[in-house]
Amino acid sequence: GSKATEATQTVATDEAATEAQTEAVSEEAAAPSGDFNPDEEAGVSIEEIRESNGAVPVKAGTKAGVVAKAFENEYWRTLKEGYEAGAKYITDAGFEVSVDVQAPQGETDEQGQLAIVNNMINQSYDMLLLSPISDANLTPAVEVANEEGIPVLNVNDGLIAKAPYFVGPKAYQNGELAAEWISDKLSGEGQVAIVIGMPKAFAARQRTAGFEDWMGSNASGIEIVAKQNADWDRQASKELAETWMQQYPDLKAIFCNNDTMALGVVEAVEEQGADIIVVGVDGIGEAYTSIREGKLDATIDSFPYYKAQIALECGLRAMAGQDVPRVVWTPQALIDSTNVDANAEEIINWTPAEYVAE
Amino acid sequence: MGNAVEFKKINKRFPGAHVLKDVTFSVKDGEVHALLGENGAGKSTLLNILHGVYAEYEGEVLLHGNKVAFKNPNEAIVKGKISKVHQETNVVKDLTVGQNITLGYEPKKGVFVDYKELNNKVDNILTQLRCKFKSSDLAGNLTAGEMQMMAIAKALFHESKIISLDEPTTALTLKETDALFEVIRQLKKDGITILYVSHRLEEIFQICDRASILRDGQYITTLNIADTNRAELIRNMVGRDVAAVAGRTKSGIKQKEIVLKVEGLSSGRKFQDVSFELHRGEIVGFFGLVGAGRTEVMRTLFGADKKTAGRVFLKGKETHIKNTHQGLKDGIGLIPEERKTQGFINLQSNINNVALSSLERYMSGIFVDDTKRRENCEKYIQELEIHPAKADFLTSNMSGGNQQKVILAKWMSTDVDVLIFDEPTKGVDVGAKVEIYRIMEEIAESGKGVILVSSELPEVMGMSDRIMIMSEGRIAGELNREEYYEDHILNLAIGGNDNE
Amino acid sequence: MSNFVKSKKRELVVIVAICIMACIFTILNPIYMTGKNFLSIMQQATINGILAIGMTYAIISGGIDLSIGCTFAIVIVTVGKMTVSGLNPVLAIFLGILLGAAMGAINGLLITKMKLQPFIATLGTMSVYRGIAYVVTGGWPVLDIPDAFRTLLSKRISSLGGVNIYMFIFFAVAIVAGIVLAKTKFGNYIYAVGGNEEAAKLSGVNVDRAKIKAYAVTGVCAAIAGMIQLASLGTGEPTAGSGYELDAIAAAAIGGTRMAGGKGTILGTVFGAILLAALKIGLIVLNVDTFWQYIVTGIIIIIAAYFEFIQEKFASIVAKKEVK
Amino acid sequence: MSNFVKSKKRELVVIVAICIMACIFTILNPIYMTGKNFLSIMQQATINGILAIGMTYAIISGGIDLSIGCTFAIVIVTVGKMTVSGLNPVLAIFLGILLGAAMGAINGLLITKMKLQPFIATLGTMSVYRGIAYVVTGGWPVLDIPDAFRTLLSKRISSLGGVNIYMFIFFAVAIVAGIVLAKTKFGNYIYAVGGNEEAAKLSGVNVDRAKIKAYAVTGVCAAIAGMIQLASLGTGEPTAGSGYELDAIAAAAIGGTRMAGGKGTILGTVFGAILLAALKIGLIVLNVDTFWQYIVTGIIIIIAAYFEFIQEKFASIVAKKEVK
Ligand SMILES: Nc1ncnc2c1ncn2[C@@H]1O[C@H](COP(=O)(O)OP(=O)(O)OP(=O)(O)O)[C@@H](O)[C@H]1O
Ligand SMILES: Nc1ncnc2c1ncn2[C@@H]1O[C@H](COP(=O)(O)OP(=O)(O)OP(=O)(O)O)[C@@H](O)[C@H]1O
Ligand SMILES: [Mg+2]
Ligand SMILES: [Mg+2]
Repeated sequence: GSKATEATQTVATDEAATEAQTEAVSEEAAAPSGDFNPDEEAGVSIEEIRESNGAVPVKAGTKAGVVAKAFENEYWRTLKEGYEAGAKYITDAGFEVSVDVQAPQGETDEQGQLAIVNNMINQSYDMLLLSPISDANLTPAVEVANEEGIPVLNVNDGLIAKAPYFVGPKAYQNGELAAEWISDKLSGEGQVAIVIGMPKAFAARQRTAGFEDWMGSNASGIEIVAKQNADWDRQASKELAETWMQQYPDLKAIFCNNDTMALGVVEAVEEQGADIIVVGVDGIGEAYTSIREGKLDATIDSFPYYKAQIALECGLRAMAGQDVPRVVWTPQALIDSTNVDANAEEIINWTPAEYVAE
Repeated sequence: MGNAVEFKKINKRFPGAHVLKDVTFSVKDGEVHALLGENGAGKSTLLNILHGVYAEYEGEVLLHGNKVAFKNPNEAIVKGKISKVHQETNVVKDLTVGQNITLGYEPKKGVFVDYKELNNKVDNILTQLRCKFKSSDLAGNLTAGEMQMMAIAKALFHESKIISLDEPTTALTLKETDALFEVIRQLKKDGITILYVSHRLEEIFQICDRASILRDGQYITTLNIADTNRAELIRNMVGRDVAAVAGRTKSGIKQKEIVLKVEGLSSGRKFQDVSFELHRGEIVGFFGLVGAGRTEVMRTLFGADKKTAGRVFLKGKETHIKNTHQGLKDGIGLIPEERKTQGFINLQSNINNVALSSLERYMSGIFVDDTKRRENCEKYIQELEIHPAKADFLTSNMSGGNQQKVILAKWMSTDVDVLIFDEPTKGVDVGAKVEIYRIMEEIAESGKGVILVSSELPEVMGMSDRIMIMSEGRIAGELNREEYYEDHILNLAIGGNDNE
Repeated sequence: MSNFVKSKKRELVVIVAICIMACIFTILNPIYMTGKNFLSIMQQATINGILAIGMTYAIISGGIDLSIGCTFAIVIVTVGKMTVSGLNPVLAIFLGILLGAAMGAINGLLITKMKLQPFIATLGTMSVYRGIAYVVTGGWPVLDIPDAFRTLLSKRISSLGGVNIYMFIFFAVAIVAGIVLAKTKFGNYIYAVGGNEEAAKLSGVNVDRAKIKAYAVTGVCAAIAGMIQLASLGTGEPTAGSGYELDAIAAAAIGGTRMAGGKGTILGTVFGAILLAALKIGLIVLNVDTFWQYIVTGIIIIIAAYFEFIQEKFASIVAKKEVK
Repeated sequence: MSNFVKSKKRELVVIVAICIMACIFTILNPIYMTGKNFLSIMQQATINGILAIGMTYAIISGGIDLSIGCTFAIVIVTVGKMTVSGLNPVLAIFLGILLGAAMGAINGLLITKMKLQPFIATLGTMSVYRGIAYVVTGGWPVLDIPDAFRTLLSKRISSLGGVNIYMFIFFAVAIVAGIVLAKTKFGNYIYAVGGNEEAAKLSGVNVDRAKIKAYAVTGVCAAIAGMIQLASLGTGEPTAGSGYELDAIAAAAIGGTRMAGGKGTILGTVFGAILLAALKIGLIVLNVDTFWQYIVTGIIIIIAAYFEFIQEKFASIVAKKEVK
């Protein structure tokens, strides 16, 4: 257990590192910051908040509305479980709260997601925890919620500039963790490639930028030979990898913007019997299994199960009028064969919150 | 009197066919000029050139002495004041009659179409033509005859000085035909020149002044109708003498065995309580006015429509035909009345169209054998004198009469016991008509039952062993050969119910 | 006159369907029948409704336009950029409409002059237009759309109980598009071209021009819908509108537009869009499992399309009776 | 004989297009013209190719099937579950094909018996089928597909230079589907029904049965493609196949299938799929910016579709010359 914890970089609390990385953010990566880029904000971890604000005040009968991106994706289903677990903790602690988690039909149903939030406002939910499909599609509803004084928390990974709070991991750091690990394994030498998700997505951009920037400034021997989009799709990324393996016989590693794509790449690599390091992001169950089987090399888990609980906790604090920072970082960690069997709660030092009546 | 139209050395080529060869003749101002010829002689093609449908051709066309070259039919209508009533009427069924007639030239009030004005104008023309339908009726609800009138109304709307009618009467009842002739005479009085194409020679004698004859794409001659006769016209068209009357050449081919027996067949409001019997070797005619429901009865027998009551016995056994496929398997075939839309597959060659209903005949194992199919097709091309005599030719590119022969070949390739001919000689030239009568008789002789649905009284009377007369969805009467009197038949067809 | 009633029969069927659905939803959750919820439905129907109105033009003319979602996106990002750069909002709207018309016209040109099949032509431009939207923005959203522009097209009017201004735009577009289709020569030609292209051509209708114009209208509607979304979100994303074409087609089809062309009305399409919105909001209000929402939506589309058939059958029986 | 050449003219045009494209890519990056890369192209054409073969049946019959991507997904997850639960792989494949046929037949039934427009019917089932795939799995992927199943459908054969077994399945499907379409009664009927439904009906063709069978074939192809993807990825996701229907339509259209029905060949479709795969890989090999890939792909689709027109013109000119 302890060795695993050591090997992992639980960076959420590492303030110095945060600052350094903020400076390293390139011009390109900073582009969406017209208003707001959480990766550039001085975020705070939940431990710090608990330290300064104490136990979580709960108003009995609180109705929390959660809108996720799409249940088609395991990541969002895990997040949902996290919310429900959080609600159960609070109920077990003797407070009556309810959490409704809804999602639209697929990750392209922007209007549908907006309708869900509107409906929650119509039905007078006490707080809204939103993970928008795009950076903008929920804006009209958020404007109304702000007017009506309903606290809105933006839970990663779409960005709502108008929401007063953001809860999520640092996407940029995602890429950095992967870059550092790969560079380490390759001893700073060799060709690597990146499979990006939808080219627009904030997460995809930041993960890619973090990876490229880190390599650029820390590993001059590593050459990023290709970078292509696979739309978060397993088959597409597998096909990409197949082509690359023909084109770049010396390819040493592939970084994928999420696990689904990484698992597609793994299939291609296995099929050809090639020796290529594959790293993904998200930490879905299948990725863990694959790491255990020695296929996938690493993933960066952002622990949606706990992220949800943190978001819920921050929501309750905000409702009670506590001082919650603009950006709350949630933990993330690189998982490889060394710590794949370690307990998640140990890896991120998780302790459940304590609750008091408001 | 000057010349309304002059054709000078017109040549037209299609991929694979030289269709018009040095055609030269003229049409006088204000006459009704017939254009005659066998199927595929090039009549429609010549009219298409005149009306700008085909802009590419060799030779010259003169209107009232001036050379013209219309780029499209619309230019011909508007600039040349020359309109064509199509062989296959072109109607937008979801628009009203008025919208169809004025299409492209609607009266406007501001930015909007002025429907009041439009309907007024059109209704005026329709009254002039003594039509029963109104400008605001949906065009899709018109009968074929009414659509034809609509097309003429359209020509008048554009104040055409020359109007071409390409087989206008094929889809019309006797009554409608009479009305049409009345209109043509009226138009002639108004100084309008008319080009008239028809395969019904009696019509030519009724209304035409002169006739120009084409054969195989070549101009043969122009005759004064007053100075000629039927036989001369036919000789010029065909190149030899043909006895072009509907009549039986064989007798006593009717057999004892009843091949088809229909009892109280009904289909909703379309027709009710139709009963009759058909023997092997017998030709039974079905006569009636358009809308009498004959086609519906035949479609129902074949399985194309659903029956609501009644029983059908084939070869003594009751059948429950649910669809056309089963109809075919049980031994009924139908040659449909709408050749272009119901008869053949546009994109396919004669081989495929001829073989479609009898594919199991050409199988080797599970595959259709192309050689067998081709052989069969070529056999019928010879036997029926289909022109052009090419198995690979697209059926849709053939002339109307030859298309009909291809459809005939399709059904002759099957071995059905009952073959229904629905208006089989519609648009078919005299020679081919006789041909079709002969084939019909041969089919009957081979022991099959034949049903002939026709609106041409001479044809029904000449060919049928018995005539069933339908009126308003019911059988109004049944006559044997010795009871055939034109007046009696027409009477039954018009108000058969009163007589019963 | 009887023609009028007949032509509206289709819309009545859709309205009945909407009412039945609304009743069921209300019984299951009374919240459904509140004013606010009604507003939600109308708002939800707006963007799809406007897109579907445009789609109706393309379909009636005998074609289809798969690229509208991408036209939508291009207009969003370019108008977004224009307003951000300080262009007069009214001028920006005007230019946006022009842009939509141009992109629609390109589809029309491909279809008429290059004789491409509409499905394939617009499948191609769908990809091209999406790419352009990405290239123009580098994939980044256009942020901070000025309020001057936003309030022009999207503003909750509190005095009217929170009705948003764009709902009126929706109605205005519907009325104008409906009148143009039903009352002008151009509208007439579109029906004629879609109903029987050959006949229209022989009547001297400039078929190509009618089609190009029809697609231009489709593009204009996409542009208007795009600008409304831009105004309401305050951000313009190059990814916007993907998949919207199918919703628009569904709305048009449910509203009785014949996919083969020549038949359909704007009123029907508007009700089709409202039906889809009412369904979606109903499923949300009832908190139906997302996965089941797919199933229910699909079944409703099928049933609604089936109404078309039933109603035509019914109409033909009625028509026959009248004759007798 | 001349008929044979004429009927293959279309395919020749596509082949020429592929060659031109390949030359350009090779000039820009010589890696493109290696045997291994060629293999990649063929392999990546497989799934779209098989789907497009099925789509060709639906389109030739005068319809379209938008639901294939979702049939694909349902087959993936159910066959996935069956194999995981230890069912004999061959039996599972058999059941998968049956399932695909059944889902295709449902489309066919909706279209023939309920008289729905194919576009709308399959738009509806697209949503229903997708929902079913989610409900069946609860949204979770089906993991750990046994190797016994996987190697049946996806296995690199090193002795043949790394060719994957599914490429042979692709060829087999193409050959069988091609022969069935060109040589059997059923194939003849599909062309007839798509060419002129009424005429086919009045020729004694069982139109409904031909259509239902055509959609069943479409479903079977989707099932086969799905199982290949399942085998090759080792995981079955309910989200699989979304958007694949458009690629399949594009491949069929590029290959010369007429969208209105009645015309098209399997060979053409196969080359259409290969063209799309060759293009995709070419863009990857050249490391073209993703955004530009959209634009290039769209333009290529349009150009390829335009070939259809050019080629027909060319054919008619040649025919005219023959007369003279
Ligand atoms: N598009 C075409 N391609 C090839 N040949 C054609 C085409 N259109 C017509 N033809 C040929 O031109 C010839 C003349 O046809 P046309 O339709 O003018 O004959 P017609 O005299 O009107 O015959 P009918 O009395 O049967 O209507 C026919 O042999 C026909 O096969
Ligand atoms: N496809 C159709 N659309 C609209 N009306 C039709 C259609 N087919 C037939 N009708 C109409 O239905 C009625 C019955 O037609 P039907 O063809 O059965 O009569 P018929 O006795 O066979 O006459 P015909 O001499 O035309 O063959 C007619 O009024 C006809 O105009
Ligand atoms: Mg003719
Ligand atoms: Mg009839």
